[in-house]
Amino acid sequence: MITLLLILIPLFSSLLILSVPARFAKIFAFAASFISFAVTLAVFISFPVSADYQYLIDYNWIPSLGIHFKVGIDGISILMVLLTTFLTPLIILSARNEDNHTPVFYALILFMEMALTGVFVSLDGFLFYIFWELALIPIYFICLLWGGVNRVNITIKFFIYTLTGSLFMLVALIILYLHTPNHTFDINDLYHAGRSLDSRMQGILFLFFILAFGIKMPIFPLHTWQPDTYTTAPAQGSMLLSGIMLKMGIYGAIRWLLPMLPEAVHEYSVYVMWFAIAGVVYASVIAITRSDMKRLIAYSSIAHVGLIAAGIFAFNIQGLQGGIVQMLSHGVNVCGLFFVADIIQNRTKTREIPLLGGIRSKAPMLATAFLIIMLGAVALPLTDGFVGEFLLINGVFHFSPYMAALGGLTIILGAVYMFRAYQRTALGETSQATDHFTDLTLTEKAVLIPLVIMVLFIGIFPQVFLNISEPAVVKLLSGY
Amino acid sequence: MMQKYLFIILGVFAVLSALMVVFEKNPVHSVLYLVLAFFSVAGEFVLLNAQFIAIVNIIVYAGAIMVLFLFVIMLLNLNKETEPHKALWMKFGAVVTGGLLFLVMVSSLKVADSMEVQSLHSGIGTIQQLGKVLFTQFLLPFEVSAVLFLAAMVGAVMLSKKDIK
Amino acid sequence: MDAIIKGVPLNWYIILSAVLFCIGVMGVLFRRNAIIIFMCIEIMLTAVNLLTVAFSVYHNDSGGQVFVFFTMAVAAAEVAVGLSILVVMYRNTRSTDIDVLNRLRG
Amino acid sequence: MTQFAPLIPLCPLIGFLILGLLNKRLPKKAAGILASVTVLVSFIFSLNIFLSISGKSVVVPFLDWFSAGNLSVSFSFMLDPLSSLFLLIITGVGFLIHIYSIGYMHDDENSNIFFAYLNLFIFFMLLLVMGSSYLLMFVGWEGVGLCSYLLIGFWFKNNAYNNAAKKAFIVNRIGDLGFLLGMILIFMTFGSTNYTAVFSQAQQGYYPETSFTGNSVVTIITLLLFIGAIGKSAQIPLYTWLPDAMAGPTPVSALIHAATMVTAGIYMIARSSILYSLAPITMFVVALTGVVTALFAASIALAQNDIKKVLAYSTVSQLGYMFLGLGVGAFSSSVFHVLTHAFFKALLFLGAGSVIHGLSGEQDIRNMGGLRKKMPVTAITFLLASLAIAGIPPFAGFFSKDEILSAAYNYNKFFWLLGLIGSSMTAFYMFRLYFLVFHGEYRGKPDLHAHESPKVMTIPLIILAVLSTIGGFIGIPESLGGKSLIAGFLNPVFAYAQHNLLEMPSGSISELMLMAITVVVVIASIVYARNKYVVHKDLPVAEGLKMARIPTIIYHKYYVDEIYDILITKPLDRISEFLERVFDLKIIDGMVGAAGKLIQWVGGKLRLLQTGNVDFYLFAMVIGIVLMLFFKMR
Amino acid sequence: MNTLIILSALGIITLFAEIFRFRKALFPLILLGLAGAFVATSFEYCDHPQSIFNMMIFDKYAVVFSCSLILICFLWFMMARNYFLQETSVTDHFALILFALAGAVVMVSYSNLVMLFLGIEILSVSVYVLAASDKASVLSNEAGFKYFLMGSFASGFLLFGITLIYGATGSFDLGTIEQFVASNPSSGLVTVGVLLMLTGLAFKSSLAPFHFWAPDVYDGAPTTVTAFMATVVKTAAFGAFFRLFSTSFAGVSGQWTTVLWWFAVLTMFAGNLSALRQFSVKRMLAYSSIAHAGYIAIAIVSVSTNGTSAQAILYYTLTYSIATITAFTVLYIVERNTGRNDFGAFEGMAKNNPFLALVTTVAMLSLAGIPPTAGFFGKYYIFLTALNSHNASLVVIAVVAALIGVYYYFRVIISMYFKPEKSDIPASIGSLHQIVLFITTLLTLLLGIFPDWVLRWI
Repeated sequence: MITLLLILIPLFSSLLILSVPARFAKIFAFAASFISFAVTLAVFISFPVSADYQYLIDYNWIPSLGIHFKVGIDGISILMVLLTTFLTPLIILSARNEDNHTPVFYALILFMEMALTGVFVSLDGFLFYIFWELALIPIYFICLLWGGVNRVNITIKFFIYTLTGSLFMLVALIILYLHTPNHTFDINDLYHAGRSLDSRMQGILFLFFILAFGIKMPIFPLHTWQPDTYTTAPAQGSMLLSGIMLKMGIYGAIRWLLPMLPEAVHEYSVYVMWFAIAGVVYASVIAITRSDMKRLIAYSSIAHVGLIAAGIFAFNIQGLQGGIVQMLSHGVNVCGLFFVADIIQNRTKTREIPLLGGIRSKAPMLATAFLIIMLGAVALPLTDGFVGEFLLINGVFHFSPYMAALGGLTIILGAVYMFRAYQRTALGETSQATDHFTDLTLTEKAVLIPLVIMVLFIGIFPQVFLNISEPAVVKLLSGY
Repeated sequence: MMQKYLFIILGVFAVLSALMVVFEKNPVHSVLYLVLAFFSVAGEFVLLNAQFIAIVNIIVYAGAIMVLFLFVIMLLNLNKETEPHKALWMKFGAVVTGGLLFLVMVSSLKVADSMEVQSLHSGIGTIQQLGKVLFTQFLLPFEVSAVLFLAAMVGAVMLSKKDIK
Repeated sequence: MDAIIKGVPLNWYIILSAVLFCIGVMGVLFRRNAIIIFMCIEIMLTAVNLLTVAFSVYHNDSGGQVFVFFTMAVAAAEVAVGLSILVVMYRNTRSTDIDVLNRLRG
Repeated sequence: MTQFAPLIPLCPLIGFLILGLLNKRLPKKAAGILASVTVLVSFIFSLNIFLSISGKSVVVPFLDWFSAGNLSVSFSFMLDPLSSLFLLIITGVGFLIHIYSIGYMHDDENSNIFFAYLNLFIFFMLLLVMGSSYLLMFVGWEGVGLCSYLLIGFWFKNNAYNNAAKKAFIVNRIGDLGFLLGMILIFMTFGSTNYTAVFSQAQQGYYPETSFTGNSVVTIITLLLFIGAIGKSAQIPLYTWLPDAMAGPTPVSALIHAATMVTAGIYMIARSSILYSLAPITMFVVALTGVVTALFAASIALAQNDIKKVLAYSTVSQLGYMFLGLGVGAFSSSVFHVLTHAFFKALLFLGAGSVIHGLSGEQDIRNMGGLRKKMPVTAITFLLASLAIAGIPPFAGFFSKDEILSAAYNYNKFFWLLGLIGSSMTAFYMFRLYFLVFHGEYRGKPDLHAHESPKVMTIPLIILAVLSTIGGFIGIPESLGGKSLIAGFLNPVFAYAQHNLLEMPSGSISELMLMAITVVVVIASIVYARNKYVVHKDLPVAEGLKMARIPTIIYHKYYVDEIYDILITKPLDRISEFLERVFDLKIIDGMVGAAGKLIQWVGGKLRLLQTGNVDFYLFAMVIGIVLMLFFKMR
Repeated sequence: MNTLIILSALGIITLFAEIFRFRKALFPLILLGLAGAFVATSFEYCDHPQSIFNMMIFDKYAVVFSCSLILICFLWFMMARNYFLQETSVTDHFALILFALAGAVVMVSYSNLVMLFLGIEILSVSVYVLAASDKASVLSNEAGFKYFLMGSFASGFLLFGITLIYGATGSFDLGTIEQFVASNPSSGLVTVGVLLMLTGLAFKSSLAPFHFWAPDVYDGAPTTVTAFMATVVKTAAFGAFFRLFSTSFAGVSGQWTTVLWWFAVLTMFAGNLSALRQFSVKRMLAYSSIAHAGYIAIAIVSVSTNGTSAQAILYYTLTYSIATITAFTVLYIVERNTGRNDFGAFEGMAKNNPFLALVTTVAMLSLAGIPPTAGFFGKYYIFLTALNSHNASLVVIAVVAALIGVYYYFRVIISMYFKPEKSDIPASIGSLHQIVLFITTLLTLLLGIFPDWVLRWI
């Protein structure tokens, strides 16, 4: 029942919020998302160390087609749901009153939360697809209605780009469905169907799936929607997109691709990994000279996700566990970074790094938070990025040492662009733009402090999360 | 054998007058050639021992419909001078296309030579037989065609009447 | 059956009506005057009727001939409607030339 | 006693947290004292452990960190002679430098943060040496890198300093990647990163999980780890960050960039002595890198005019000696040199800091001179330290460096010769420095009244001076009738490695010979320096004036920074721009865009097909039918 | 059968309304009558349908399609009432619509080619007139004329096809034809007959290359009539199409599936690509309706090997029609208030009338096939059907086409949320429109979430 609750709370609150007076909308949305978080946290704390799906709900949704409303939580899902529900209240909180956010804005965010949660708990292929697509609509509108310059073209590009992938995934899912003996979309049946296919067919389906997941993540060279979209989207949109939504792609690959098409994975994942690793270097190098803060973060995100992708496609326990924990930390980090960028933009009306500087002397708290989050992003040990990155490189190393070495370049290049950005924004003398910079407001603190705490918490106590996901990952690997 | 000669003669007439409908520049002449074509086809009907259809063909087509056409032509005062002409290549194209259609159609219709039409001694074309079939087997379509006529009537009236503003 | 009273081969009917039908089609493509085009369509319908009757006799089935009634009825209804549309159009454009009708395009 | 081991790193961490969170709410004095006390407490614990360890090796578990599959990492601490010695250095020298900093930083507005950073650094450094696995070492390794970054860029308003800080971090990271990969390979080979597990398996020649065969994997591992060491310990080709790191406050230079952090590379190789001893190729690479760096850096130091830069290159050079020692298999000698170097180099930096403090920030030795009278304590301690580093018996540096050189002699005589040249250069640049600063006439701004530093600064100087003078006695070699206490103390750690390496032919006669040669050469250098700078009052050429070619090259540090800039930094920027502007936006996104445009274009053309002419529509229809029938015609 | 009687009677009563002057009561009466027809039809839903004179058969398929048609027509009436109130000959219009509906019902329930032909003609003749019904407008004339000219031309081919089938089988009865065809699959007469009938029906359902009439006619006809054509006519055409090809001609599917395959591909691309660069929303919707015909054709292509095509077509046409009604209602409102129907006319809608913008958004999402709207499930089901009969390449092509489609549907959405200086979109709309928009939007969403509500009936 609780699984359903996790979907329904945001859904109903997203509808209810439209009837709430505009000035209470934000508070209402925050409260609703916070309740979701509290519920998730309760689930998380009481979560048994087990490889099985918990809180399973199986409702015969479309009987004639074997489509079930089947949701359940395992060790991997709960972490993703936790990430979603943890970040959503913060994202809501981060919205600024002066940016003219109507209740619709918050409704869209909550709706998005619902869809994302749904993606992470679905155990039915069709349901998964529905939620997958549902997540696209609110973010499209968030970007379209509250985005920056040239948003029309960029958002449509984003939409069609991602839809391209997902439609091919739909085709793949249908093909799998047709291969199930009694025509169902149940995940286990799909697993069996996928495994029973010959390797050529598996290869085709692999391609279809990888299109969807690769675009969503995004993996080089399917990434070109992403920098534009992140840059144009409003801060909350960027946070949603990068913090949670791109995890859909990785999660999808873990849950719906890797165990399903073992032969194809065995045969083709090496190509995916090479692309991903190439993306790591490629995006990192590009990030070095980006002057727009959000664009820089966007490219950094491609780099990080590339490593995650490579790690999970290595398909061993270190890679997967690393991928999972890195998803959490990347979510936290990138949200933090985007929020910092938003704060800076809000104060200075610019995101151009060369125009900034000296923020640390005006806003030490912001600078400190920025620093800590950035350290998380560059994977300093004891911050969240390290454990994941270490495990990921470890996983990739198992697969190919050269790939690991190349992917490991991220720790160098990451430091190059992040420290460069930090130096030019936070350090040095103040510029014209930052002359009247003020430190964090109460709300901003309320957003940044939890993020900073999470950066350190995940870094120091990653086992809290790894323990939960381990049985599920082992089960995936054993290919039950 | 007689039947075959008659068939050929009537057929040639029909084809020629149909061609004249197409190629005649004066609309009124076209109508008249069309009537001729209908008569030829009616002859073919008779040859098939379908006298009733033959009569109806003449009455309905040649009589009613053609007259309607004539009326409209008169009403709109169309004649040879007002007749628009297509470019020569389009005309050529039309002929070629029509010919091609004929070729592919006929070559696709692989009918065995032995199939022949036995028209003598069959009473299926009589009024009695047709009436029986029409009002039993085909009663429903007969009724339904009333809706068709009603719709056509209403439509024609609605279009033709002047709006009262 | 007696060899002397052998009838016309079915193929002949098929070919004749195909010829007539194609002449109708050609006419539709050939002419620009809407009325003539209507007439050509009538030729097509007649060709069909001829064939139907031939088949009806061949199969010794009255249904075909009844079908011809309906075809004629429909043709009549269509002509009525078609001509009234033509008249309405003529009121506006003063022409029955189909090539005048190209305001709607793209 | 060992159960209190976790407290050793935790004390400074607590100090950091308190300082960091309270920040300006804490009075400055209190901050400095608090920071120092936490380190003092750690020092006391460390001393305790040092005294009680006596060759044992104890692993103290503390906290599980993370695990994935068969990889499991916990925060547990390893106490053995090697780590306890390092603990002592870190906490001891660290404590002194904390105390010194109270005086040095007393008028800086952000001094509380400074102490917080220092405490954090001590924490990470302790973690580095105490960690019982490579992964923990890596945590400390990266952590000290961060602190180094923070402290170098402590005066964050100055972008030159920030650049130096960034450079330090990034260059370090290059090495860290090597370390990381080496560590992963260790894990893959031995199924663990815990020292005990790794070393015991390595000793038995047991490589359960490797795809490489036997020794070559160890060679790769050790080479990768060595890359890490190169980065952290500023060896060729990654040494360039260290001179720049002098941008930080001087206590930082003393603590991090002389006494402790930069020796982490030495520690790592010493710790991995078992692995290294199994990889002779790596050993040679280490030795070669060490000796070349020693010579190279020393030569640069000859012509530097910034007091801290000279010391920085000197540090690089000395680290080179340590690597030489490691490479030739004299692990304990290297560790010994770490110890003595910590004393005298810290002292030198603190002395330099005292000078800078006394001259209100002046760092150029051309603007100094004659400070002996104004700053007597500083001058004397500085002289002692210079003697120590130059290797004049019986000062600390003499014993340690000599051990290394004699080991090098046994390993490869050419290396020894290079080392000898290096030490003569060392003696020369140190005394050049000493004479130019403390002797002769004052050449600085006339209105500046140099003064001796306060007690809180001079007392650490004195303590360190004492240590620099007598510190060498714990390692008097057998050839001089000593017992080499330190070698004995460390023996349990290095026994296997020493045993594994070829037995070195060591005759005490030749060793004494070598010592004599060294001392003579060094003294000659000092005399030459005195002759040049005191007697002839020769001064370094002022900025902008023409120099001879070779000095120019040396003065510009062989243009290595510029070469790196041209070869790496600039191309990287250009590639970055190219990739975004051309590859990303034009090619990849261009293709996506072109697909979109193509579709739009086709759409635009296709709609023209809808001509509006019924003619055309009818034709299309009939042709469609014809084609359809044609293709069906069989 | 009752359906047919009720509808025809309703049409005749409507005509009387003019004479007996109860025009005011007419509209409620029609709605009531349609509701009655709906109920009457649904009562005929049973497992063992009775054949009516061997001419029509109200099996499940027929009943469900009829209900669907009546429902759409009901919604259409609610949408179109205001338009025809301004007209003088409101009763004629309504009567014609009802007759057309009767024809449509015949088209989905025939069991004899005669009835198919009559049904098509009843529907067509009414719609020819309706398309031309705005007599003062040249565009409307042109639309009506083009439609008529090409429609009767196509009827000629259809008839020729029927005759050839008759010639081969000796019967117009679907069952007899089915049997004959199954035993003589290689008859030349049958092949040509099937292909010519395919042509005729492809014309009615606007499949390329017989689709050229559609954009012009949809564009020129009065908006409400266009709505009718895009919904009822299209549904009926596909209902008829499928009924014939899934039963009688299933035995020779090899003869026509390839052809229809190409038609489907051409249609999807012709529709979607041409829609990209339109200025008028109405014309865009016309092309979009062509594109949708392409998707539905996929289900017919896949007919031979599985039983889900009927469901797919029913679901697709119904949901497509509902979304189209929404779109046309909004378009009609926009047209009436701004006098324009280009994309620019939609600008500012989100600001002036969020409700209108919302329902349009839902409709466009549905047309584009984005979950959770019904349009998505329709596409899904089509894909499923096609993949089930191993038409994977067709599905991939359809996916590409659908992606192109997203672009122009989203243009509408973007226009609405674009804020111009000034906009003529009214803040409030008539209550009838509000109701119809509410119903269609709700249906679009609900059917998207619970497609079984529709699917389980066939």
